[in-house]
Amino acid sequence: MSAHFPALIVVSPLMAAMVVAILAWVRPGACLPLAVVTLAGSLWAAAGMLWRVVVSGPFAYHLGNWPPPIGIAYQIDHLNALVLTAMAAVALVNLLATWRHARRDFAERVNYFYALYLLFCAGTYGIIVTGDAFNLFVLLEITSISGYALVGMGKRDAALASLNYIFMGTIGASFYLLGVGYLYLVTGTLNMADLAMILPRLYGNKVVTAAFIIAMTGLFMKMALFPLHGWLPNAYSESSSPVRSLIAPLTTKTMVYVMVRVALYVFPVDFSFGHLAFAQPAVWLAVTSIVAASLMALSQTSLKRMLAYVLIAEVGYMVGGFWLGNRMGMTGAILHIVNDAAMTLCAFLAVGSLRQQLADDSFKALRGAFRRMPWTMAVLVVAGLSMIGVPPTCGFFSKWYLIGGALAAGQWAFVGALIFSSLINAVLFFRIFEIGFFEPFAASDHGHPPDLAYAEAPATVIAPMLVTAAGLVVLGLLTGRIVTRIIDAAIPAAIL
Amino acid sequence: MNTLITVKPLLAILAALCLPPILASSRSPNAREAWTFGAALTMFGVIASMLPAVWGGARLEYTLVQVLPTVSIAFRVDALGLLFALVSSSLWIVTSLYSVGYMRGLKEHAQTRFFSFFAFSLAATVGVAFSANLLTLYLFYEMLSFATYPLVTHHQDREARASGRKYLLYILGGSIGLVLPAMLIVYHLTGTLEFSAGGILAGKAGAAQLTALLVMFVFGFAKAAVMPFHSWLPAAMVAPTPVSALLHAVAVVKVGVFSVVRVVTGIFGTGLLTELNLGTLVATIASVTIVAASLIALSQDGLKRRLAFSTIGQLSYIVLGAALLSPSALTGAMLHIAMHAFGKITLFFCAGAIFVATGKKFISEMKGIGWRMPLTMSAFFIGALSVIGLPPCGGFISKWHLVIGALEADRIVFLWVILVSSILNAAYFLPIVYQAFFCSPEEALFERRVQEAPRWCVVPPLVTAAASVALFFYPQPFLQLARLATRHVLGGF
Amino acid sequence: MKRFALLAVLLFGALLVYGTTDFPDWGDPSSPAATHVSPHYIRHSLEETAVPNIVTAVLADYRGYDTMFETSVIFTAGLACFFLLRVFARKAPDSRLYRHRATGITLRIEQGGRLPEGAREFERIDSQWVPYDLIIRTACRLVLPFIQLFALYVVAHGHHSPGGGFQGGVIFGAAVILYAISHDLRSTLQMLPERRTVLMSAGGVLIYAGTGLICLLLGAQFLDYAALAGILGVDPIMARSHGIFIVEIGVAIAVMAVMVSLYYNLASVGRFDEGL
Amino acid sequence: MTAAGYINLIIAKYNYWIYIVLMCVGLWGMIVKRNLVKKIIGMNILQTAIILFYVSIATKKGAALPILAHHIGAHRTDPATIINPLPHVLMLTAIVVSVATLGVALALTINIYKRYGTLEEDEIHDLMRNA
Repeated sequence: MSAHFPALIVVSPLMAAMVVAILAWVRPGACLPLAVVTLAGSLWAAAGMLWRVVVSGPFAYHLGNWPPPIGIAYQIDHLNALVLTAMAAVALVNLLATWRHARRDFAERVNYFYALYLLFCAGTYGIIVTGDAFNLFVLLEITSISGYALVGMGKRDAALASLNYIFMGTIGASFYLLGVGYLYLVTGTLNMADLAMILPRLYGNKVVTAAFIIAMTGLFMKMALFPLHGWLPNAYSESSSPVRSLIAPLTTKTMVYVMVRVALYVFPVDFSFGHLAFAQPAVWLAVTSIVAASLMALSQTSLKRMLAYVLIAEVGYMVGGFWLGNRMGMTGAILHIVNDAAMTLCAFLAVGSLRQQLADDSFKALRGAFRRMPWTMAVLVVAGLSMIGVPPTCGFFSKWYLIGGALAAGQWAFVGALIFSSLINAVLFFRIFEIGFFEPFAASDHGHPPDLAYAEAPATVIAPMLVTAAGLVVLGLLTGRIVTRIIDAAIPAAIL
Repeated sequence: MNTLITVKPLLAILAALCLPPILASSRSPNAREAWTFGAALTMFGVIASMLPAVWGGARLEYTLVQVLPTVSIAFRVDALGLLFALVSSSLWIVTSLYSVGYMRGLKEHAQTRFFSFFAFSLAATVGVAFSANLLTLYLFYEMLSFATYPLVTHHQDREARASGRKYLLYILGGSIGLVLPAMLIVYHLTGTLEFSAGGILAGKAGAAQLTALLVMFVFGFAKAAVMPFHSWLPAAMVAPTPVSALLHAVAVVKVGVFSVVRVVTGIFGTGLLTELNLGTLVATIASVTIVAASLIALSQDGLKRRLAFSTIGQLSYIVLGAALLSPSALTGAMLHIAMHAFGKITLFFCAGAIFVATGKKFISEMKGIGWRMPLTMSAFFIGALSVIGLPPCGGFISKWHLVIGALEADRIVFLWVILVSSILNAAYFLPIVYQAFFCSPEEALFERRVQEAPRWCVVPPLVTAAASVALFFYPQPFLQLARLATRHVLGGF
Repeated sequence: MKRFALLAVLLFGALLVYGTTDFPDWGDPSSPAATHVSPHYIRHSLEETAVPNIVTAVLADYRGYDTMFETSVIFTAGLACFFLLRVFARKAPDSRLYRHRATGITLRIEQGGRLPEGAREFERIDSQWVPYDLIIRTACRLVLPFIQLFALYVVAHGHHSPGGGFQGGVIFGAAVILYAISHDLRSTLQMLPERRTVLMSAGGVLIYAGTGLICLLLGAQFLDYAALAGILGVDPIMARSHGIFIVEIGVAIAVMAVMVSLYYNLASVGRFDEGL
Repeated sequence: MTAAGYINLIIAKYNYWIYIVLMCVGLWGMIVKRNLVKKIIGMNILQTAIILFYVSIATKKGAALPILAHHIGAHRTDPATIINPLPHVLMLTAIVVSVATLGVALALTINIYKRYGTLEEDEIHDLMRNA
């Protein structure tokens, strides 16, 4: 059975989604357990593939038994096995942590929420494992459409936010599709490995250059790189908390992964980094993204919007790190895909819990949060420290590689932007912690602060959150192993 | 030199690190305090048990986890680290006693949180002391920054918030803005972060780059409170006194100077600094801080603030000693970590005892207090003598070495700096003691009736004062460690 | 905004023009796209899958995995509309309208009241009701069977002529929608209840994915229809042809059901009482 | 290049020029129009332009539909005489995707109309600001 993991990891959530849609009419109580079991199975399969890749190297799966490029092939290698495992873990933990919130937010439609959730995951897993450029587009659309629906079912202005998300997302996906079409036009193939073999003959071709730029622009739009980030803050802040903590860790990170995949394994490395003068502008774009998003984050008055902007800055980290073009920066970018997924999940889970218990997540509502919800706030503190980049949390280590790579490449602006963003993050998070810790003030100085009702979330919500928070530290401590055993093998030898 | 692989350094850290979960689960105050003592004693025991091996010239190592391909989180116990760890852990025991008296005496809130974060801070301090490389040091340095934040802001009022902000601004700004890039540059240049006796930077970078790096490190370790990165320390005095006593006279600030000493000796190497004459630069910065801080201290009326400025000055003695790069100066610097710790903690304990007993914070309100609290003020007197550097107190030994070191290095200017500042020290400490005991009855603000603070607030300063005196007569444990460390640093094994 | 848009659009257009100058000529049979992978399909699809319609063979077999997700996209869209629009807390309408069949007199019953079940001489009508045009109604009823029959033909004959599951499913769905437009939503829902559309749409995709899963359970790769040879009792190449037919049926069911479900939700704004 | 050269270029690729125009029209509509339904129409034009592009790739001058008669032996089929089936397959998927996107977009538009009572973006923003 384990030989079929590449197909099963995508097909099982897909089929489970159909079954959940049927069960919703027949036996509603069975939907949640089925979803959880399926996601746990996916995680198991992902971990199994990661193990296999580490032990015996990359392997392929030919769907329908047609050899590529005739048919569609899945290619499991170090890069996607790692990302896949991270995403599968995030999806499972998020469902475990937020099903209570989902029940409250979605009421009768909660079972359809599970079905869409599974579809979203199936699409995301598929994007990560696929080795076919067009198949990626189809899976991307599954993820996107289920994502639009999930976002659109949020509070207040969610529908409008979701529609804008559709517009930007569709332009992004269409650009990607157009880029793939350009490549097909000049190569006649859609298989990524085959493309990588053919493209070196076509360096001077303007079509290839245009394809690269169009596809990258599309991906930048999908990953919300400044200044194409417009859809993200509203989409994330208007959606309901279970959706937010699913989409925030998965969407942008998956798109960064796609960028890495396309720039390293579809286009030859010397094309992406040598032939085209794309790397330097991309780094500058990333620097602008980091600085601008950090500044915009400062002016937000609610936690989730602030985090949304922090997220945009993090996208800049990954894009910039990747386009530094050296091994260290790229290691940092790939590591940050995993780490950022984990810390975004951690932060948004905490925010979701706060919002559920305090019914509001403006900064004012956080007064006394440390006394009212100590565990949730502890989780938020860990997430915050990780985003600031404090060892031994994982955020420090990816930043380590990113800054190291920038130093090696002599990109001082990127070094400055990373340090700046760390400091801004410190300000952002400690501003929140201050409100939660100090306010409301005691009547007199040195008096005892007023007593507040204990309002912690139930243990079933807290436990997955604590696991995530612990995961941030464990990931950080495992950095050495992840880098030497997995990421080193994931980066082509041509990158020095 | 032989190297032993042992888990002891990790055990010492875990002794403190395991405490918060235990405290969180125990509800009764007595159990909480018993556990705290248990942890403090265990930690001290583990650290003391490493003494014979280190005296014997051995080095204890333990690698926890290979966290980056070429850098690991690893511990190495050498003479310098052990000296610092020994001071911190022994004083934690005394401070725990004192905390019980102080916190109960003032009926402070959130005592569980207080003791938990206190333990965190100590774990981080010992972690810094035992770090084998710059990354591990940075890790524990940052851990200490965050662990002390809830202690500094313990009162949770507006003043605490303002101080907390200032504290984080300086400490985090320094560590993220300066130390982190500096560390990465070092890694980029050398490919390693391991502390080694001769330094790792020799021949890897030009003079200008090295100067910039050194400045980044010296200011970036803002806990060392080198001017102009000092003003968080007076602000942090809003913390409860046990925090000021152990953390802001011993653990936190000494972590700052310890880090500077480590970087100067282990990353740059004394040879390289001498060659480029960079020692003078740091020594000059330190001298300015010493004199300026002492002058400012003269004008402070708040007792704790005066002590804080005194600390700023004294810390720079250590930086100065390290920067002079001569054997005696290095020995003196390392000794001063210990000697100043015992002296200054006594002074803070006394300040706290006065506050618990009378509620007074300002020096001008303390005329004649010696009659009411004779034991406390006697301890204060001894502590002051030690900090000024007069016999028969431990402070004399370290200053003596510093003076000799300045002569050895043939830097008479710095000799004068030390002497002038000692006079200034005397000028801001002795009047307090004088007014406490020798003011006329009309001037005295207190009745002549002995009414000391609670027992657990009085015994600790007496213990540390006695220790200060004892260290004058028996400086051997620390002196030997400091000499070993100096030999190691200067490369003569 | 307009200037910025103009700039963006022009830049984008310029990029496209730049790329297009290096395009192979339109309709050039020696372009890379026409010479690398696609000749394999043209030369070998018949012998490998026994399906004369190459598009069908590529769609459902060579790139059958894509098509499974394509069907899932349709399903996702149906589910998404349902999720976004469906009104669950259905509150009874303030008033109901009944029309006397013989005379055309309309009754309005307020405050949630309704006529007794047995009152056959009255029919319930929508608030926006217009008198049915007899010609439209009758004509629709007449053509509907033919449309549906044609839909089945398109599905079944997809191996040999343009067509297949998607096209047939859409035509079938259109037939149902035509009925709903010419009559009303209420009577359509009686014929094809909402519950059935959801079950059919999920079931259609499950047929597709399940076929693939059976192949996998029989020891072959996912969606390798040749593995079905044993079950179907034919040789592996015909098994591929049959396999394609099975999944096309699944696609047709799913597409039909989703089309209808989309119409229900969009037309009644999720209330499932009155439609267009 | 001479004028004749340009004309040749334009004629040889004329399908491709049309898709570029369509694509720009769609993009323009999505960015500039303030009515949400018009934006959705722009989105559809954009997607359709890509379909036109792909289908144009498939064409071969004078070639037949990709449906074979049973009796034609495989070895006798010359790829140049039959148009490329692959882009058509891909575009079936793309059509489905654009239909699906359209469905969801319309569903959201209905919800937006329910909430704000208008589909003009400017009016919606005014409403949001005043709320």
